[in-house]
Amino acid sequence: MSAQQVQGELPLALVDGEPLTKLPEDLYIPPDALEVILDAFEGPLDLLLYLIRRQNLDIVRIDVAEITRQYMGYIALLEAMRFELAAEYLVMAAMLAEIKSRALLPKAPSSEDDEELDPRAELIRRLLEYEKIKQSAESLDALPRIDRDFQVAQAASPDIDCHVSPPAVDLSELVVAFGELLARAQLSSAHQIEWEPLSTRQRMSEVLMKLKERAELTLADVFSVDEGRAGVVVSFLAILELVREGLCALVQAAPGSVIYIRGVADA
Amino acid sequence: MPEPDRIQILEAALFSAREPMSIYRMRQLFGDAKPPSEGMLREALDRLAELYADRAVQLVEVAGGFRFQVSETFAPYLAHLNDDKPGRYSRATLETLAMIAYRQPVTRGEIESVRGVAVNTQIIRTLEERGWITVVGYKEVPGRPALYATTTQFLDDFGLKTLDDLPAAEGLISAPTEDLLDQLDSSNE
Amino acid sequence: MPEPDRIQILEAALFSAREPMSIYRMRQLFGDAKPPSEGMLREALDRLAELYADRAVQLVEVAGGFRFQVSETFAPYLAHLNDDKPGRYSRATLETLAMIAYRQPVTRGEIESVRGVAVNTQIIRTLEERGWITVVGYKEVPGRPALYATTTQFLDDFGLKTLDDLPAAEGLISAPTEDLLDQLDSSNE
Repeated sequence: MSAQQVQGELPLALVDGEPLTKLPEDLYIPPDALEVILDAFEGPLDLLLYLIRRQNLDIVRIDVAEITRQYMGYIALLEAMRFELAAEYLVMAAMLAEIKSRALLPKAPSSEDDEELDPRAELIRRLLEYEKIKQSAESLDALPRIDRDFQVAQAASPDIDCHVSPPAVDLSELVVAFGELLARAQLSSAHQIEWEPLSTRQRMSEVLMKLKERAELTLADVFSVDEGRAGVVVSFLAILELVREGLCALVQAAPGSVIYIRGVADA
Repeated sequence: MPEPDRIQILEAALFSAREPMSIYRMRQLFGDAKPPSEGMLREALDRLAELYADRAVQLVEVAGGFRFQVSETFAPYLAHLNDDKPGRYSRATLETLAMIAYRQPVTRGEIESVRGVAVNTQIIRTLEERGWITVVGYKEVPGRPALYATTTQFLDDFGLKTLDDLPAAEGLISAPTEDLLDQLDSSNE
Repeated sequence: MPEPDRIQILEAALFSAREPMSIYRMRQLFGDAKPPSEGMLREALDRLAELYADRAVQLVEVAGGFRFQVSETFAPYLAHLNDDKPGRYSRATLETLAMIAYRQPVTRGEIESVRGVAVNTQIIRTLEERGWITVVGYKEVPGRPALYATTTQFLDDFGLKTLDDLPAAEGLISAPTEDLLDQLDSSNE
């Protein structure tokens, strides 16, 4: 409190050469905005930039003490609300605290061989650099982009083999790709999902493909005698799975009458 | 550029479309306000076809609607571009194909959730054009996403009789991973 | 139709191509006999561009070569049709892309040090799969981190001919920063 009052006597900052001695009323972000903060900011530099820009200040003229106070207040609020803070925010808090404490110390006689970086200058350099990237990201996004702002104009080609011959794929490549995918998925997912045997999934696709051609199928359309018992089981499982996933429906007019399989879209 | 006229709007749409465009779709171009009638559209299409009379692309009507197509005359020239060596499919394309082969019928969202990255439309298009995958239905969830499955041509091209002939990737992969974990565990002790 | 002229052959090829077509590829169109020189091709391309001056599609040159594209003017109309809207990119993704575009070749660590936050692996993969960035080498420092750069496709997709066409690149050169820091130093004394 007292620190803030002392701060109040001194010019907080210079705005276009004019000393600013009073804090603008809207300096704090309202608490209800905190819920979006972690999504809204791309890290501590982004948050600092926001705080600085709210005061319409040049980055090079920032009042570290004031910015530190606001930043800390922000972090404290976030922590109080039990947001899980990325470590980067805390590192920045420590850095700001260090700069602030240095500013309070009397300035040591400048020595030529003092190679140590002035942390305030370093912070300003990083802020300036980050702001440039932020702006260039915005201007990059503003450029007309393929498929979003303009389309490639294409016409159907004559029906000759005029396309570059498509790449050949070896079966082993496909298996390796899938294996890698699974290995990666295992790393990111805690639970293992049981999948239907492939023959069932193939049969599911076949039933769906048939349903594209015809609105409804009888069970006889799906079961094939020459596949034997195993084929019937596979077909049956496929239909059950499709019904479970809501991809088709079983319809029967009356008990004992023919059971139809219908695509859900047409049902 | 002044406000685009009806002919130009149709021209833009026809050149961006990957498939023939029906009159019904063309009417959608103009929003809900007051879409032009079929007669007005056909008139504009006639006019557009005239504009391209001397060009290398022609506006034609086919079964699914209208499209621009490059005249047959140019086939021999285009064939010269053919000599290129075939490229390779990206890892993303192979993984997408693998997901569809092993997990069909599957939506794009499901592929994305396993892969952890968005699936580019171009990848789906490439695989469709290659004749390896097709849309077999739509899932009854919000947005009604398309369900993809592999085709007979996929089986043929990979020398498979049924999907069951696909090597069991689960078995192949989990084993080495287990081994690694075992090794890791024992080295920790 | 009489024997097609050079302009029409280019027109046919450009409308059949999926990617921008380089002058080198255009020369291949004409077979081995006596392909037109680059100058002759550029002349024909100029003439072709004029023919389309009032049309809804325009001939443009980008990094990878020439292509016809539907002008932005029509985006609002086409939006009425578009069912799969191209995804928007997060700020984190755009900032990472900007870092790579403006500072290439650059390591992930360098991106992180400027952004002040860790760069998510998925962001890098998304950009790689989109074909916008690629690994061009490894930095000779401990850990040999990958060096990322943007691709020709990145330039093509953003309608640019070279990296110099990137907007406001001056702002990213470090000179102004130095000046400011000098000022700062002197004002402190």
